[in-house]
Amino acid sequence: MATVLEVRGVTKAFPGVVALEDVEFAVDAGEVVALIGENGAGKSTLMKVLAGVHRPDVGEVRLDSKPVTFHRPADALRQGIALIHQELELCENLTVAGALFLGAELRRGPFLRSREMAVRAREVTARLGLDVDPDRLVETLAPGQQQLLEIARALRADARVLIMDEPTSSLTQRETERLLAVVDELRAAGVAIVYISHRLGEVQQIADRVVALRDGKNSGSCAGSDASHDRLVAMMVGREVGSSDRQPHEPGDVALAVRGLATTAYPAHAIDFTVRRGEIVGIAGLLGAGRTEVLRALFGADPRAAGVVEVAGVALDREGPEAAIAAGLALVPEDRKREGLVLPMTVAQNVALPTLRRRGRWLDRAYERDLTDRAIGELGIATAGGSQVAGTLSGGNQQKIVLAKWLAADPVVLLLDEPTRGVDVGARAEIHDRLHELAGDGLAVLFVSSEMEEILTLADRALVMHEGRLAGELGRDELSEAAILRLAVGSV
Amino acid sequence: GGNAGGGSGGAGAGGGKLRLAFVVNMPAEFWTIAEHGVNAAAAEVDVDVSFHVPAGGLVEQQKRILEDLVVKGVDGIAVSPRDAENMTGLLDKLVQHTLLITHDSDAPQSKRLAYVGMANYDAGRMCGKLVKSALPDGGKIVILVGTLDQDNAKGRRQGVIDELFGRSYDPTRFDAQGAKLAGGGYEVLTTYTTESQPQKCKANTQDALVRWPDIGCFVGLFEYEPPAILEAVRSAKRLGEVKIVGFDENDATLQGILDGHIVGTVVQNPYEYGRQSIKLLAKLASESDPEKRAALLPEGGFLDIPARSITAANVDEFWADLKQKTGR
Amino acid sequence: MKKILGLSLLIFVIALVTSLLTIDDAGRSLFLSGLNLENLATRVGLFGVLSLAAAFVIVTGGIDLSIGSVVCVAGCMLPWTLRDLGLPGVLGLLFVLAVTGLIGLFHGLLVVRLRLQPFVVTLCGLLLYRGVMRALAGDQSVGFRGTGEDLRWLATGRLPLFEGFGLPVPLLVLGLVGGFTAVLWHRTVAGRQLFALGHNLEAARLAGVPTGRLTILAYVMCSLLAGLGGCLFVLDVNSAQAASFGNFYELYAIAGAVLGGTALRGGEGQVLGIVLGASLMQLLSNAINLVADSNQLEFAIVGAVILIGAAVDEGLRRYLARRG
Amino acid sequence: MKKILGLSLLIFVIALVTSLLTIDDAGRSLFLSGLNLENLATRVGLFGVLSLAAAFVIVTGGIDLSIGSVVCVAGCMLPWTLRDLGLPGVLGLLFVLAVTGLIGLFHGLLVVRLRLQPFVVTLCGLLLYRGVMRALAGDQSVGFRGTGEDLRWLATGRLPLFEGFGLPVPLLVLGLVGGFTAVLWHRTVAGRQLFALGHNLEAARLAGVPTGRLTILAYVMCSLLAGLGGCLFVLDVNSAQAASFGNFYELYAIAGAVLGGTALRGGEGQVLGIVLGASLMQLLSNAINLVADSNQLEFAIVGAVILIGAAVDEGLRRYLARRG
Ligand SMILES: Nc1ncnc2c1ncn2[C@@H]1O[C@H](COP(=O)(O)OP(=O)(O)OP(=O)(O)O)[C@@H](O)[C@H]1O
Ligand SMILES: Nc1ncnc2c1ncn2[C@@H]1O[C@H](COP(=O)(O)OP(=O)(O)OP(=O)(O)O)[C@@H](O)[C@H]1O
Ligand SMILES: [Mg+2]
Ligand SMILES: [Mg+2]
Repeated sequence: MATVLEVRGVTKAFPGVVALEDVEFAVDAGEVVALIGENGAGKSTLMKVLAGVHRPDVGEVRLDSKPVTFHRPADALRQGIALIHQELELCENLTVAGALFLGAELRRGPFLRSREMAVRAREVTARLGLDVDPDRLVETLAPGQQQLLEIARALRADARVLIMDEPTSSLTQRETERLLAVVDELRAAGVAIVYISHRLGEVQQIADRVVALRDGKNSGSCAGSDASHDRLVAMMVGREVGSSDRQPHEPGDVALAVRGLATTAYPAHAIDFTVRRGEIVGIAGLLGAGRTEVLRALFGADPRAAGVVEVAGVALDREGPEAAIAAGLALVPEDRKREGLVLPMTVAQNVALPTLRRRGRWLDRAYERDLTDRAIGELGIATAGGSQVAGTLSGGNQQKIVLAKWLAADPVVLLLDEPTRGVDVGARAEIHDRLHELAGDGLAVLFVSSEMEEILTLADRALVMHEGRLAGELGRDELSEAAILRLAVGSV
Repeated sequence: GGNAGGGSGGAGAGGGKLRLAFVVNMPAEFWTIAEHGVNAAAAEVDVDVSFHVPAGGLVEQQKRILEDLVVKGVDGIAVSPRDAENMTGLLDKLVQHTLLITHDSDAPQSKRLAYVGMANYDAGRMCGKLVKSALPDGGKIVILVGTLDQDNAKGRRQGVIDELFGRSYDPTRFDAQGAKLAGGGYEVLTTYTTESQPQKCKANTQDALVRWPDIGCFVGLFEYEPPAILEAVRSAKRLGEVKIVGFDENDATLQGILDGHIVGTVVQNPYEYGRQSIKLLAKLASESDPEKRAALLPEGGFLDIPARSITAANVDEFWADLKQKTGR
Repeated sequence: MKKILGLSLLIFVIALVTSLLTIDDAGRSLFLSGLNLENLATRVGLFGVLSLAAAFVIVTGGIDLSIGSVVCVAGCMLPWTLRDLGLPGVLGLLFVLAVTGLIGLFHGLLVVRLRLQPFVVTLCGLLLYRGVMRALAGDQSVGFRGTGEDLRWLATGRLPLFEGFGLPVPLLVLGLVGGFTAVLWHRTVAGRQLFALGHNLEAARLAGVPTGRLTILAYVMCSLLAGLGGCLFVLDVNSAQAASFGNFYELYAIAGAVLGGTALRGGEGQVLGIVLGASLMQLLSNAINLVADSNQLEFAIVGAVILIGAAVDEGLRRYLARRG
Repeated sequence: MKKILGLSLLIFVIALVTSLLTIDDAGRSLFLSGLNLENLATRVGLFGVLSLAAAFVIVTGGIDLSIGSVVCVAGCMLPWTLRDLGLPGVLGLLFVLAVTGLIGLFHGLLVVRLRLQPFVVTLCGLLLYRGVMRALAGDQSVGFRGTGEDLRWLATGRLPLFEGFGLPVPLLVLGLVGGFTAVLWHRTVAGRQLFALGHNLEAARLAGVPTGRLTILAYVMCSLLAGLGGCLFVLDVNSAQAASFGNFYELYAIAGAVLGGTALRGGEGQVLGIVLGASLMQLLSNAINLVADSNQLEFAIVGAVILIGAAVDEGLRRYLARRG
């Protein structure tokens, strides 16, 4: 089939870092090309070049074999190139239908055709299994639903080229399956598709061709049929990634006890559970099951509708994150951009923010620096240095910063909401190892993950939620995909 | 910078023209008439004059202007102090550097050389007489004033009230804004402050017409007020029935008098304030000996430029003269 | 929606109390008299237009501090075009509106093309336009001198509805402007996109929204409406003084918009709320004039009532949220 | 940093031009005379304190429109405490500062606990405090009547540095306040946390930053400094009139802060820039007084210069960014 969109010899530099260097990339009609690479390899930057967000310093973009210059995203959109951004970019004050058609409203003269848009919105969202009222405000959707909406927006555009930058990073298996089915249909219809993901299983399942980037350069490609896990990793990383076999450790005292906890999203359901020192407990469930709400209510980020939270045997008397942190809790939130990071501040300032106060009232810059250097080393954060602005890091590296700042806080109980969202395979293994190590030293870990594999490999024990209540609990030896799914869909 | 030689009056010494400054208290049409007088005098006695307006009408802004004039080394300043009582210290400092007189509003406690102007209290009493002529049998009155924190505003208002109530002559009296006032068959219902906004003045007048349907007369003490009152009375269709007495010589006020909608207005003579101030300063600056200079001062340090009542009887003549002087 | 409810309630209570307090000997309420309602409606019309002007820019997440000075420009220019240029009424009005529209274009271009902060641009505008008008008018007050009688109807006219009450034309103007704004904001593509970019400029840009053009449009609309307001004001009082005309009105305008639920961070706004917000301030000052001994405490009372209103509104909202 | 460079350059050029234009017959520049520099430095000191006050709140992403009215409160209260209460100077000053600090606490509590919009809260403050002071002072101007001589040194004192020039004490006060602010913002944990919450309140809250307490602190500091500014102003001019004292100063204060690079969206600010921003406006008006025959165009010139300065600054920044 004909090459639709390609780049030739593209180089793109940002202050302090060359994000892309002489990169070649092409995608044909009716083809799914998977783009892989470690965090900060330049994947998102390359896609932004394709979609007119960035202009390359050197090199050219060719559409239908003719060189084109996109001055702004609208130019690329007009040529039928749609990009699903890695980070959510939604106008949350609009309705679902409004956001879906933003920039391409159905119109009669200057006027909106709201009814038609609502009808079409229902069709497009239904195709992805996103069952929401088109008149609902986007800000009331859970992040996973917002991500589906972003995908729906690209589908609605009927693009010739569809670029998906980690579309599944906050989706559960069910939605992912559905999305992959839609991708199959689009491929059959002749759409050129670029698919970026750190979930190598998906890549193997969907890709016709795999292209890898490493440090901003092409580092190999292969046909989808040849894409074994090890080969993909080799292309990305260029070295072995070992996953250490872990020894389940003996749980200690109860570190976290939750009694009768009800969240404001599901005030009718009370939840009880405990986590012991040295234990790693996962919470599984479908999109919108209320997992995030439980973590947030626990931590005091949202007010609790009811219930008591005890940390190391002492009940939290005051609400709010300040009290929770003082008692030994820490939360890596779901939405790193809005809740996890102060994007305009530097990496060092972000990493040190929660723990600065422990070093006294005066700013301890040496401490800040040490902490940052350690975090950069331990988690392999790709950054020009501690003084890089956090907002200019790649998505996965931002996630690592959020993790780093809470690991440094040395909590009694670590709460993690989608801890490795957007983190590459190598770094994920290292993070998992580190969590095990900390658990070995007596840390209690409670994490939410939409990724089945992460629950299966990381958790000693899993809680499964369904529509706001605790549907069941699975011990290490009961843990299996089938068991989790059965509880998650509520069929007991 | 000891270049401010004005204190010793050695103006002619540098050889150039005298440099004088005329400082007012806020932006207003009133002062544009004074500016014509200033320019007329500048031509008459051949001096350079600069004209300064505190753009926001603040004490602090006027202080900055005066300080900068001292730096500039002008030979004489005529100022209308924004807050005479409390600016005494500043004015006394100016006197060390330059020749200083006041106009329009005096600072009697200061060491200023002379005052050119009239007494606002007297003008207020004149205004009160106009009200009496409009309502010979007594009646209800509302006073509108820009702000009440200026000496000239207070003086005018008190003059009106004292004249109406037939009280003794006492410029230091002050009746509070909210107090109910009555006397001599007249009742002052309230005093509205209108903050330099004609729109607010109109709204206040309209509301007063609603609240007191039997109101007899409105008195507008600031230049923009009589026209705004006129508009409000017109909108309530009560022209002629409700009397209007004003202050200053806004075009619309004079037209209102011509049309018979406004009883009369009390005008000061800003043109002469400007002209006489500059002429006096020029005269003083030409004499470097303090002894002889004192002899040039008007009697009692007060150059009286009396206010006048303008009514249907004399409005034509006054307006023609004004147009001629200001070239409007 | 809740904002509008709370505001309506506050307005209703104040109106009720004022009505009761102003009952005269004949048992009729002065506040509810046709004359007073006409006066009040006129003022709401005048200030409502300014608040809508302010809202246009606030919705984009910007701010326009120059509204008062643009009112001054229009207020001084209209008499001048009619009197000295001798333009017929409607042409003069259109001319002045064109000038103020150009001012808005200037703001919009500086904000969009040069990426200057709206606050800085319009603060400079505030100083610049009034300063220039003062110089042009030479601190003289500018009046119509008998011209513009055909236009004065816009500010002082009444459409007789029933015995003793005529609908003031400025309220009608506000109705037209408000209706136009509501349709533009909520029924057109441009309005939808305007609100989107106000909430998240980057997201709107990535979705292909012509953010630059729309932002410029908002600034033009703002200055244009401020200019319209300025024309109405000067037609209402018949003359303008450059040094003080429209002074501080940007604050009233923005306050009306914000009280009416327009969020300063952008992306939110409802015409009805904005009109109610503007009404509240006019109602309060009318009530004070009708009830109090003097208007000395006017500003203090307006400030206190709005603050208490906002606090009660918030308290109520939270109480309702906790219950349901 | 670049902001500060551009601003310094602009200030330098204006100062240079003014120096050249004011050379007198003896060949000395009036602008550079000791007397003028003292005057100018005093004004920079007075207005600089207000801009720092404004910046404290702007850094949190809020706004304080009540600064001018708080200046009025302090300006009217200080003479009153000294004259009528007969407090000794320093005690009177502390008393007034305590009152203005309480005003800030009130704002902070309303913003943090009741979650009212800072714009609404402080707009009401603007109206309320001035209104109350007007009523209390009965529209009479409030002067010291000979008291407070020991304090006047704060506003009018000079520390003789060399022949013909003494360092004005208000500039020294600004130096102290500025130094304190710089240390607080950039050397303490509280400052870091303040900036973090200004950028992203939610992220800061989840990181355990005591966002409520710090925001309240910012409002207290703002009103406290505005109160200090008000005391200095009244000591400088010797009297205060409730209706006009400090009128509009919130705009000057915010303008100084914003010109100096403080972002209205929060999280950014540098003391040096803010002081330069405040200086620019004072310098301009001084230059106009010294050079022009009348100051009628003062506001127009200030507006135009700032606008052109901002545009050139932005142009330069982009040019440099493209080159480097
Ligand atoms: N606006 C920017 N300013 C400075 N550096 C940037 C900017 N955008 C991206 N970078 C840098 O470019 C490099 C490539 O980033 P990019 O987002 O393309 O990585 P990625 O491959 O998408 O990584 P991830 O898997 O984490 O999403 C990173 O080092 C990043 O820090
Ligand atoms: N701001 C909100 N307003 C209204 N409903 C909300 C809001 N946020 C979340 N919800 C709803 O609350 C429920 C729980 O959402 P939550 O985010 O806790 O689910 P989750 O299991 O963590 O799923 P996800 O995988 O999306 O994180 C969902 O039905 C969601 O639609
Ligand atoms: Mg990426
Ligand atoms: Mg979640």
